Amino acid sequence: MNILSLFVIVPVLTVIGIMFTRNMKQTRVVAAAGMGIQVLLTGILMYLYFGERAAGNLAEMVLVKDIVWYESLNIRYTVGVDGIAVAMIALTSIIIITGIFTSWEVEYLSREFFISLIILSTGVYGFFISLDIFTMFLFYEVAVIPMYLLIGIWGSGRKEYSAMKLTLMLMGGSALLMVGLLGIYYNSAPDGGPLTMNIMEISKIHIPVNVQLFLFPFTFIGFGVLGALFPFHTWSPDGHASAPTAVSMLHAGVLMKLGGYGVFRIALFLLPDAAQSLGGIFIVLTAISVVYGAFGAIVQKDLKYINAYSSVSHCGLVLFGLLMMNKTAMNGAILQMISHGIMTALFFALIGMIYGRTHTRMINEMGGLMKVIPFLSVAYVIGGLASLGLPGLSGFVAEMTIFVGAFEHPDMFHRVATIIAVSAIVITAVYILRVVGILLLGPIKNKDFEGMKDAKWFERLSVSALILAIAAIGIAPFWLSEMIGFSLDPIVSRLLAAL
Amino acid sequence: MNFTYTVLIPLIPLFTFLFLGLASGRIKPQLGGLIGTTGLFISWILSLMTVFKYFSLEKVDGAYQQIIGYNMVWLNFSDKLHIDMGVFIDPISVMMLFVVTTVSFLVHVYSLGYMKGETGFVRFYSFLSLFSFSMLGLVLATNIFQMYMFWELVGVSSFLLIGFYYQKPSAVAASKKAFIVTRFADLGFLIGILLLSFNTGTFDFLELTNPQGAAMQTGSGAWLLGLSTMTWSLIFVFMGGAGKSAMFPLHIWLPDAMEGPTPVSALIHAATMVVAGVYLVARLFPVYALSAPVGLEIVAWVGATSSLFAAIIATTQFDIKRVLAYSTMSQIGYMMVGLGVSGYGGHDGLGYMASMFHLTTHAMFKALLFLGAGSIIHAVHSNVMNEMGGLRKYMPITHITFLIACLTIAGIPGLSGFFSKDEILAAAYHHNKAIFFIQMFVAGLTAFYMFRLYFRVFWNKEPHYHHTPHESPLTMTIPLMMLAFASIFIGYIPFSDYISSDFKPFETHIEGIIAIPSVLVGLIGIAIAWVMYKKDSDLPDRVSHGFRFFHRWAFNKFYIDEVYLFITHKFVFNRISTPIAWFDRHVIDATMDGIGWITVSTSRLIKPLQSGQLQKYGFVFLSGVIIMALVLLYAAFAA
Amino acid sequence: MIEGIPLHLILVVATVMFFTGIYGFLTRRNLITILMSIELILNSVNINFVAFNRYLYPQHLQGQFFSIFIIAIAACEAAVAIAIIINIYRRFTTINVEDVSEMKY
Amino acid sequence: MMLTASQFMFYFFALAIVIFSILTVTSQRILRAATYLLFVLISTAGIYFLLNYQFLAAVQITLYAGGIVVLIIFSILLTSHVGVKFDMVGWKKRLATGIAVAIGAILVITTILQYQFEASTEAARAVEMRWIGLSLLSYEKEGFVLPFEVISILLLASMIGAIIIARKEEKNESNN
Repeated sequence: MNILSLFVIVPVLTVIGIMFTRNMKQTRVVAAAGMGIQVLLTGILMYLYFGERAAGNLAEMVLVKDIVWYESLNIRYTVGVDGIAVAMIALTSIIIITGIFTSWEVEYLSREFFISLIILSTGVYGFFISLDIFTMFLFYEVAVIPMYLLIGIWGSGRKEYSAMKLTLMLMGGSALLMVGLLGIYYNSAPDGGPLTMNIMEISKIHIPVNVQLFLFPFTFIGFGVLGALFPFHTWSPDGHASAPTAVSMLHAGVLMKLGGYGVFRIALFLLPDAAQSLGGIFIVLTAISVVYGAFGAIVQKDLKYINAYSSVSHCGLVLFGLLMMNKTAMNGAILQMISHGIMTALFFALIGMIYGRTHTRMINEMGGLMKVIPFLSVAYVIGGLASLGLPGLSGFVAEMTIFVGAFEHPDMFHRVATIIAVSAIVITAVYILRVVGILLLGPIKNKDFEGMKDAKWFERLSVSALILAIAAIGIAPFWLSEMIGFSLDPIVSRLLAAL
Repeated sequence: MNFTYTVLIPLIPLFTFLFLGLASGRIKPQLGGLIGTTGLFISWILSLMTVFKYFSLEKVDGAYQQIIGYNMVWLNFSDKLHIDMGVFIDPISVMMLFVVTTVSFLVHVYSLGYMKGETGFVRFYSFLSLFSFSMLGLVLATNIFQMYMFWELVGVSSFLLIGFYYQKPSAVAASKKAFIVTRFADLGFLIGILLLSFNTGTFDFLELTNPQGAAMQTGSGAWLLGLSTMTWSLIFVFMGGAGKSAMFPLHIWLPDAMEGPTPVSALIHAATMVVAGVYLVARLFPVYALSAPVGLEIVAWVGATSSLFAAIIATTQFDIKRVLAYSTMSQIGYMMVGLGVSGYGGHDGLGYMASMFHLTTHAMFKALLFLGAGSIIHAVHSNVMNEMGGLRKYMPITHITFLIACLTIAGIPGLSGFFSKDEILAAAYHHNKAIFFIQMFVAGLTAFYMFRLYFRVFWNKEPHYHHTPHESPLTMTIPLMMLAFASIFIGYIPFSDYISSDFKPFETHIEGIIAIPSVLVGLIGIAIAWVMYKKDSDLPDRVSHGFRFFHRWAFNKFYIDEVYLFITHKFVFNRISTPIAWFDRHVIDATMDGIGWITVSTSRLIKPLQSGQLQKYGFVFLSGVIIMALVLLYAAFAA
Repeated sequence: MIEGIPLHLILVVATVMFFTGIYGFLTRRNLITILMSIELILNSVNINFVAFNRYLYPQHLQGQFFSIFIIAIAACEAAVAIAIIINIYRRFTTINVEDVSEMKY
Repeated sequence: MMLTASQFMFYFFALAIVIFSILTVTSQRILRAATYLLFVLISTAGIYFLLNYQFLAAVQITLYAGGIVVLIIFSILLTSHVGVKFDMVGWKKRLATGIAVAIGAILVITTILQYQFEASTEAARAVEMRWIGLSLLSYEKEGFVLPFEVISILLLASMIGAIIIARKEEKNESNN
């Protein structure tokens, strides 16, 4: 059995297992066990991956497995990973397990909750391992749909509205994407011969430039909606504000990364000529995203809104880095995906935990939490510092790689765009410190808060795991950056050839 | 010679930080303090070792060598650009090692007494360790990016320490202000680094500063506003340095930073972190001197302006820590002037040497002043001058050491401040007369405001104390005495034998034409202070009334804070952020909602057609059938 | 075969009955009267079957059998329909079709 | 012109069918409507008699007139107040439906009248009860065992269905 398929099979088995459980306690144990196996598998996968590379396997994708499942359209279940996919899978594993621990005490329909959550993760895993655009798209939809139920049923506030908005906007993105993907498929054999959906095969042929120019906006915007590209980002604040904690974590942490990953794996890899000629327009949009999201976050009052806008800014930076289309900046963009994923998951986990204690998310109604819940507050400060790019934490590594890479461009346009994006680091500091100052520091505002309990064991576990991941990337980025960099070579050479 | 062990100098504080940070709340406070202090003590010993070892090395061609003690690639950007982590040893880094570890160690010891019984004692020590780690990492950086990283880390440890009393809103506001202002400056620094690395293709100090190196030749063509890329990048880099060193107009955070515990002010906001900007310029000095003289000119003028500006404000303040903060700013202005008026190589590099010399002496006497102030505050429980007076009787050791520090800063011959300040003035005299006169005037002002402080606190009228002030414990007075000792004697080190812009020793001598007037100016300042403040009188009020317009401006710090407040609140918050948030909700989001609304209303419009009433369907069905039949019949007949 | 009566006439009668049933089906609001209209429709069909059988294929019996089956089915339908009607009445205390719209939309 | 007896009977039944059909769908009193329906069904049975299908006529009377109409009347009594006039739908709708139905009827009738049916000349087969019974159970040509069985299952199913549907929910006390 190919280890990659296990990443999809184990969640499915877990879901089946959960169906047989009787109460919340059993359910969460089964869920945690299943996702624990995923973490273990991730470890094995990394070992296998590095083993392959150490053994001198220089293929772009390793651990490839290919099964035809719909012959007449040549749709295949093709899986395989490179360093980037391995990194994304690791990110997913970290976040899903911490997400499960964060929702340790979901009591309302807990079985259904965990089932939806795990189906979502199945989609995400499937997306990252797929090499066939149809299978990839299928898993993409599998990841997006449970979101509707998760927000609509277990959410808070205007949950129906938000769930509907989020799902519809993402579906709209999917519709564009479908056009792009089918366009790629029907142009996958310009010299006649059988059409193919296999990414690696399509990457070897050259789709006519005028076709690429037509398909690129569809593909880029299609994935860009999920990556919170300005002006298609408005699902993010409402969706995140209404979603339950674990869903916000998973959504901002992993699902938004599907957008970036898709842009990278499909839009840039398969349509390099169009990427080179249309990149400029989208660079403007992403640079706007970066600054705009940061400014938007400054005046928000709801913790989740602040974080959602900050996600817009950070994810904008991901797309920005990718569009710079050189190895350093793209490396930074992938690092930023991972870094932002963990960081934002940490934030949402903490916001959920704070909300569970104070029953409000309005920063003006809170204050001085550092005194009452020191563990959570310190974790929040660490998350904030990572978010504003403190060296030694993951955000710094990612941002600096993007900036240095982006600045390598000899032309003025890219460098001015970079300077605009760089200026966001100050704005980020402003909104992070504003929140920290109002929320955690100062005197305790509400007498009711004085009796609050600090984190429980499962909360400590998930928060510590996330902080550890942030610090590990921040302190020793070398191996991760090398792993990603190696896998970037084929796409970068393709993009350069298109120049 | 092997310098690998120097890695330990920053790493030991890192470990104590991690240990204390994780163990905070689980170990006894005193034990935590001792662990932190011990860690720093080891670093201090190692630093002293390094100083002796390094300066006793064989010189090559009469110049000190630059040694990479340790190096590893930390993050690869591209083939050329990579961040390294390492230890760079050359005269100024060794000098800074000595300064940082000495002051830090003494502050650690001092805090054992000063912070005793405070909640968060262990947290305090872990933050101090974090700061020491970051500062040492900054000092030892082998490349500009490593420096930037540690630069940010000192920024954050400064943030944490200013906001140490996190339940006090003013402390929180001050810490935020410090972080954001320096962050804004760091933006300039980062852009400078990006420009610099883009031109030269390297971050490495060795390559950047090599006078014969390739890096020096790049980016010399005019680019923007007639200045070369190199000049621009160095101006941006200096912006970072100016922010961290509280140079005008990025100085506003420093006085507020005095909200932090006093030992922190001594360590971070007087002796070490704030001189990082000076150190940064000194580090890149060959580049400034050889490829961007305009940048150096800017450094000189910014330094001169800041020192004058701060000295004027210092004469009007009543909070003793704020007076010291403005004095710090003014003295750093001196150092910047020293660098700015310096040339490269030989005796031309006098300013460079003087600036480093002043950095060292200033670290000692300013730390002494702050720790002395801390001792006073510890005894009186107040920061404000009006609630003090006549303290010389109660606190003899503090009094004597404080007096020594005041005499040193006033530039009285024989004490260390005299030598270093004199050499800066000499360098300025030979380079730029206007700056020389400004600095001369500032010297007088310095003597005046320091002795104003001294007389107000230790002489003058005794206010009513709630409980009699008493001398501080030994843990606090021993560091005071040690620093007083250093303040007196450190000036006798022949600095030019060790530190120079081109690593080659040169001769210096005191020039009477500069030394005599400067001493006179200092004495005049002291005399005025003696007349006005030795005894309680209404003279100061009358004087300030005489200059009331000017006094009011100076007292309100020339309203710079208000300008900043206007920019941040009125402009960033109300004119940018709020409209953007509004725009997002009411334009972009509304568009998206509008699309949904159109869909829904279209659906509403056609919904009645599917009423669910079978009879309606039946009627439509029947009509349809009949119409179709008629049409078919008509067609049949027509055919 | 009725002496002196052509097939057309029987068919016309059945047609009138059929369309009357349809009219009732479309205009009545009461479920039971709708059911009665349906019975009319079925009945007219029966007449047609029988008439065709008698006039056109008197040697066969299919028409008659179809009528029998239709009557049986009509009986089933009436039974089930009335059960439903009674149930609806219990729940909504009305059997007016326009008032029973809970499951709509 | 003299009418033969059977002609007279036919016209009588035909007129009754038309009149009572229309009354059935227009009467505002539900019980009367049911009664008119009964007359329609009995008249239909009369036509079957005239056509010499006695068995069918008997079935028509027993099942339709006797069974279904009684069922309908029962349900009317269960669900409506006797004698209550219920309101009709709006006149516009009635008019529209009437016009549509009239056009349809005219269309169909003209079509029928224009078509020349070829009346069979073969001798009519005698319809004996025994013969009907045998045909129903026969599986040979002109045998109807399959529909017969299907109908029987349908009857069973609808019987069960009717019971299940009409039964009160278990919680309520049963009065059946």
